[in-house]
Amino acid sequence: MDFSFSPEQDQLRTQARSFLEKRYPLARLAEIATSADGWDRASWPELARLGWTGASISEAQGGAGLSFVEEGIVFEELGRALYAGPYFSTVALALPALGCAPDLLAKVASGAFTATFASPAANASGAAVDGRRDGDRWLLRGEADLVPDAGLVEAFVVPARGPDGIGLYLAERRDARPLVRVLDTVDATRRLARVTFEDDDARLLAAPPAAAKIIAATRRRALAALALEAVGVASRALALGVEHAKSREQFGRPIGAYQAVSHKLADTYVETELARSLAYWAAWCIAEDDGEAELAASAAKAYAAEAAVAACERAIQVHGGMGFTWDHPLHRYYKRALWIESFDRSGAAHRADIAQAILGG
Amino acid sequence: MDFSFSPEQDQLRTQARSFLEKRYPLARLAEIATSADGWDRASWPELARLGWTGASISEAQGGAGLSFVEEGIVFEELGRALYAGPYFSTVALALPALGCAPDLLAKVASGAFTATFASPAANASGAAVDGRRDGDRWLLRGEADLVPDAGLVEAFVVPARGPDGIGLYLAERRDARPLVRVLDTVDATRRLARVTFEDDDARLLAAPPAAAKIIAATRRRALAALALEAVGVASRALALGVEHAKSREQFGRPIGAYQAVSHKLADTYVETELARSLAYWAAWCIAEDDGEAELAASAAKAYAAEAAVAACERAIQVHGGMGFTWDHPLHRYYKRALWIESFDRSGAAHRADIAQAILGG
Amino acid sequence: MDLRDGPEEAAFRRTLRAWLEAKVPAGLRGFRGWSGPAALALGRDWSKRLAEAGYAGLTWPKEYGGAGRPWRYQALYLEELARAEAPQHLGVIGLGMAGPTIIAHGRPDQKARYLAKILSAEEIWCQGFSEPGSGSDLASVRTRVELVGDHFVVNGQKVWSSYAHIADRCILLGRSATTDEKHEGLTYLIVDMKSPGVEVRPLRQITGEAEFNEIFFTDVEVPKANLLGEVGGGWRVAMTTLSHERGTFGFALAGALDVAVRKLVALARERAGADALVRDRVAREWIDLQALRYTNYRALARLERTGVPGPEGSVAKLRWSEANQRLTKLAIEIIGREAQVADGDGAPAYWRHQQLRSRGNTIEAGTSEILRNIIAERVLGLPRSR
Amino acid sequence: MDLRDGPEEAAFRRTLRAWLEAKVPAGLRGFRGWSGPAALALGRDWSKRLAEAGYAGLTWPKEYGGAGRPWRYQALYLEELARAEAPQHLGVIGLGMAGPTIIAHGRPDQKARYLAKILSAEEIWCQGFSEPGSGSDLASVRTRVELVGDHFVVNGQKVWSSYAHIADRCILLGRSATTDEKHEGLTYLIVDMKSPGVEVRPLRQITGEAEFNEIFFTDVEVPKANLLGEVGGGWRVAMTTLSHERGTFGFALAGALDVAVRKLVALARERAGADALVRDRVAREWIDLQALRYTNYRALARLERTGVPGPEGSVAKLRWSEANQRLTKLAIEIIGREAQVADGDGAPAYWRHQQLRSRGNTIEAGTSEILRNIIAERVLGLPRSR
Repeated sequence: MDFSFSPEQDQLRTQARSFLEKRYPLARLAEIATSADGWDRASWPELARLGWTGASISEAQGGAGLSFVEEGIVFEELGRALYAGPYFSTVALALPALGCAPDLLAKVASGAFTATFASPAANASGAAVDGRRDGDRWLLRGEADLVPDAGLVEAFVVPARGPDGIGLYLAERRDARPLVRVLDTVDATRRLARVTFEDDDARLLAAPPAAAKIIAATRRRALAALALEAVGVASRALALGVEHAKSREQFGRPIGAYQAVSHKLADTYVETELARSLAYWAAWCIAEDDGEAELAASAAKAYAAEAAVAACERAIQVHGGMGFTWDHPLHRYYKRALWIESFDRSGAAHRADIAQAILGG
Repeated sequence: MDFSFSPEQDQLRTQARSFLEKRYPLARLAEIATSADGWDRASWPELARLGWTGASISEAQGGAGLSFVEEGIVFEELGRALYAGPYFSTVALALPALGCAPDLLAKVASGAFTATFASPAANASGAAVDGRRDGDRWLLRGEADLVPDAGLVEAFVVPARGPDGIGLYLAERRDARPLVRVLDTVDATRRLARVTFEDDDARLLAAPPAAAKIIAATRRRALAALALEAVGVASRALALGVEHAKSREQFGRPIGAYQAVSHKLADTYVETELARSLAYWAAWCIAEDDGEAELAASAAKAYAAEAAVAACERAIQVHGGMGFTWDHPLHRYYKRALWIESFDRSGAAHRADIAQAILGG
Repeated sequence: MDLRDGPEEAAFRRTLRAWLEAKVPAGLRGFRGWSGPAALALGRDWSKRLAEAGYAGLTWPKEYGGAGRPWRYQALYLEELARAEAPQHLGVIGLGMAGPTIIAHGRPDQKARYLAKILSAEEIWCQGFSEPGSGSDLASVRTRVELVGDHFVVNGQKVWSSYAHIADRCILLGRSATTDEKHEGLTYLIVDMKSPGVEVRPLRQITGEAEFNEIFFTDVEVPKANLLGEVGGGWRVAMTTLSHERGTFGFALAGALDVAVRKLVALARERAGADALVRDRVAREWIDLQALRYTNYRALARLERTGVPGPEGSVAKLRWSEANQRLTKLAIEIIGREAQVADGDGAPAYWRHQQLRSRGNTIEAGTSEILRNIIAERVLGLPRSR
Repeated sequence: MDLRDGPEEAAFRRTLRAWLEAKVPAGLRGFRGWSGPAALALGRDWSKRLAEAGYAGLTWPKEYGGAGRPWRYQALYLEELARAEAPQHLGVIGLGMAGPTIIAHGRPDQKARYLAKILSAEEIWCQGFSEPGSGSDLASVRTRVELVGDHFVVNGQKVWSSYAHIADRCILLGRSATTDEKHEGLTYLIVDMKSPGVEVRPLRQITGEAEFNEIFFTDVEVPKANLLGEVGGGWRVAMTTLSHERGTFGFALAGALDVAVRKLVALARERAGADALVRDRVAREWIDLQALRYTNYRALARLERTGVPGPEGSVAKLRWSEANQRLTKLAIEIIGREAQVADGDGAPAYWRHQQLRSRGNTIEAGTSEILRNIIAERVLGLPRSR
């Protein structure tokens, strides 16, 4: 029984924090969010060099041979820095399916390959895409919607209905195919897109019924990753709120001396710590393939997303009018928190799953 | 459009407040609650003399010929004073059915007659009591549970299943029949009892289908009356909390100077005022037999009960350890608030009814 | 106590409702803000029509061009406007704040000069109270007002000023002297927004829109005649402005909430009809709306009896803001992931905008923290928390 | 990071679980308080058995009769105790507060005199800190401690003292001098509860039970040898007592919450299995429990690394108290009107008692307001709010 990080893991966090703080000071957030791609593309090889893209890929395949616990540390720190880029898509959403294509893992580790998961609603496990065999190729036809980072990646992992049921396919992006229409979404740092397949070439990664297992594992990873990201978002919002409460004066005192402010921030601290505990628990369960992984991931995502939203809302309130302006970075954290909350399903839906597990019925 | 009380109504309130404050200072609450009956029986003729028991009974029948709005003022003030006695039972629960027996109305107005409503669960509209004709008499058999003030009253209005469906019967208490077993309940100022009928004599007040209408009207009155009572409870709890926050010092200042205390009390004030508005709306609807009466009574009861519970909880918290002791009067207010909340059904059930009305489905 | 309209009220409501049904321009129904010159032209025209039909200045005395009606008519007016999803008169700052302040503190020549043009929307007003350094703490304003010869010179910065980008005049609270008691030494001026040295910069919000503005004053000359009240007596004048803001403010808020709850009910019916959790939350919002509505009626009765707005204005603002935040969030939860998409005319984009905008509700026009202070101190008599 | 028990931990847990299954007396399972002489006799016997089996003072150094184990064993012990619904050792004040304070500040003769009897439950301790006038503000205690010849004389009143009605000794914080800085001038004594002039009066709570006591001290003579620390140095000693209280307090709370959630789940299954609102709320409580549990594990890892309890103790107390209030209320809501009945052995009376009792949770052992202050000031570094 030891719920603490190893010195190596602590070091990974320190490294991540310091790299991201230097490279992405708050002042740069607006620039990146309003850029054409919404991504500082030059950062990707560096993320690979730091060992983050291949953290859980085996050393034989060019990775670091670590686990989801280490990836979790990276997710939390990327959330804290509001990193925009296909790390979540590649490492949380695509990696489980890419495990079926060992040739690609080395490319992920080296930073040469990014991908996302293109399901009909970016979260459902069903499929509105059809896969059809054409000689020794597979062709995909159909539409996936609200696909994260679709405009940024080289390939799509696609759950599609083939002759024997739902399989997982890989469609690489070539000659502007498949068609990607990036939508105007609230969180400009993690955009969503509609992806249309019109007999686009694909490679079968996993046939049914193996595909279903990978889809379930993908969902658990995604939920846990977002819980960790939410913890990063919440703790940054808390830090901004605390900083402001110490320096802003009204009626001759720093506003942090008023309990209406300080107790709000104390509540954010408490909820962030509880969310952190749940998120680390979920990360460990996933790393160990523990039997509680599904429940832990659901609980962590539901709780941490709501905690992050509340943390940002309280931070905005503490900042007063200033926190409500476009120029202040807080709204970008808030919008990411709302993005996380909306992914997969609402907290209420996760709680319904948990109730099912503990109450039956 | 005038949502204010008339000078006569204001005067009624002033009279009620001053009578009750003099007669029932906080210091007397424990004495009454721990007495055998839990009721200062000598007060009843005075309530009658003040015109409260007959407020809405016509002048021809010895009443004041006023409306439920005036009764509402009395309910609110009785709640504020935590009056223990069968006013709620007689005036809210029994009076609609007693309207079918004009001879009894004069006795209610004069204070010579009290009654309660004995349904199977003190709130359901069904019946677990059977009524059977025996010559020119009716005999009741069955059990009613959680009947308010059953140990105090002279008679029971009983919904019972007769040959043609559910009717309303009046069973007067004679020679220790029907059998009343007063339960050990949390709120000692409004006790509940199990009432067992074993071929006890009764008089038919309303046959089906008229009885159903009276039962529905009784429920509306009861909900509105309890909403008003809850407002009285909440405002007294608020007053106690404010008083304590002004005088109790910690760290060299009155605790009311800390926002953790003052904002709690401000929230109680806000919720109490909103509850008051809903309760007065419901009272007016009932007095005018308005089409919105049912919705208003449900909304007011659901909201005011929860507001009163929260008001007491905040007041206890503001009082610290002292508010948690048996000797402090706050717990008696709290227990009444919980009693009110549990009557009929929970706030969630009322909200489900309201959702049905506005959302359909 | 009678919750029904009296005969005269019913007639007023009937006439107004019919008038609104006939006259509200399609482009203004359910509008989101006076941005863009086209909307602005429509807005000026709409305001002029409202004035011509007698709906501007309903409670202003007749001698100043108002209708001289009791407060209840302003309440009825706001209810019907909300019901029709019609925009308010463009000159709300003039009608609700500047005008009543001029009526209370202005000289006859000031009344003659300004009041009629407020009603007709010929001149639009804005408010110059808040500053970057003084949000909740109004008495700490630092914009300098110096008397130099026959005019005042104004230097400083104001913020959170609605309508400033289209306004002709500004009611400004500035500091004319440094005093120990910071409520003294304040001076209240009427500033011509076309004066040299006035610069308005729109302030972009979390929604991406710019509904508020910053105003920069650099050596702006203001004629002595534009002084309202006394030099150094600005605090008292400003209090008149703020107390009028709270007069029937609650009705505008309950009106807006009424529209929002009706839209929420429609959304829930369409997308989450069977979800018990959604049903419970919708019912809560409906109950809260009724509670706010009837609290307003009680406030109105008191206002008509005493002439002084009660604490219900603070109650209404506090609860409306929190209700609006809750219900817009419920709406985006009902919509689900689709609410991430910001463009389009449908429910997702509408509710997303409303939800983001709602975060300002607990900050603008008195933060929830300050409102709770006001209730604790002025209503409950608790000691000052600062 | 490994959330599984290590081999030694697993063995400890297995042994303890089996021992508890065999040894917990029926009359003590799920007990509600040490009231009545029969329960008390059972409790003393039970505590002695715990001590004999080596489960008292798990983290105390071996030289003082403890097991000298790392903190995790105390956590395991509390988890298993909760799981078995077994009562704690009767001498929790001695084991968790008085003992560690004596170990830290006591003289050798004091250690020899008191520690062993704490472990064996031969002597039960209580705490004399809170006073009617000083609840949250401990440094304002007014109980007088005067040195007269070779003994101290104590006069004053203490309140909220659990176990005082059965206690042999009391750790008392009193005022020996009036000083400008109120944290100075405090003195910490060990008082024999059998001394003349000590009077204990049970304090009846909202539930009707008397779990706490008032203690009145009238000219009570305390030998000089019973001084802990220095005269005037009591504050520092008291801080040791309180910091130890927070050591593995969180585990006891999470254990209690675990039992409560399991009972809630059973109740909901039985009475409200299909109610979506109840299901959502039960799931929330289950999630909160896991959050508290794993926060405790993080706190434990930190405590073992640094030896100092982190802020998680305050977090756990704050959240447990609110969770317990919410879930007991949910239970009585599920039960409905039947929960008005106070007598009987069934679910209604049980949950009603728990629900009323829970109102004290946010007050006792540090009010929620003080805990939020502590987090704001000590963890977040915000300015003092007082």
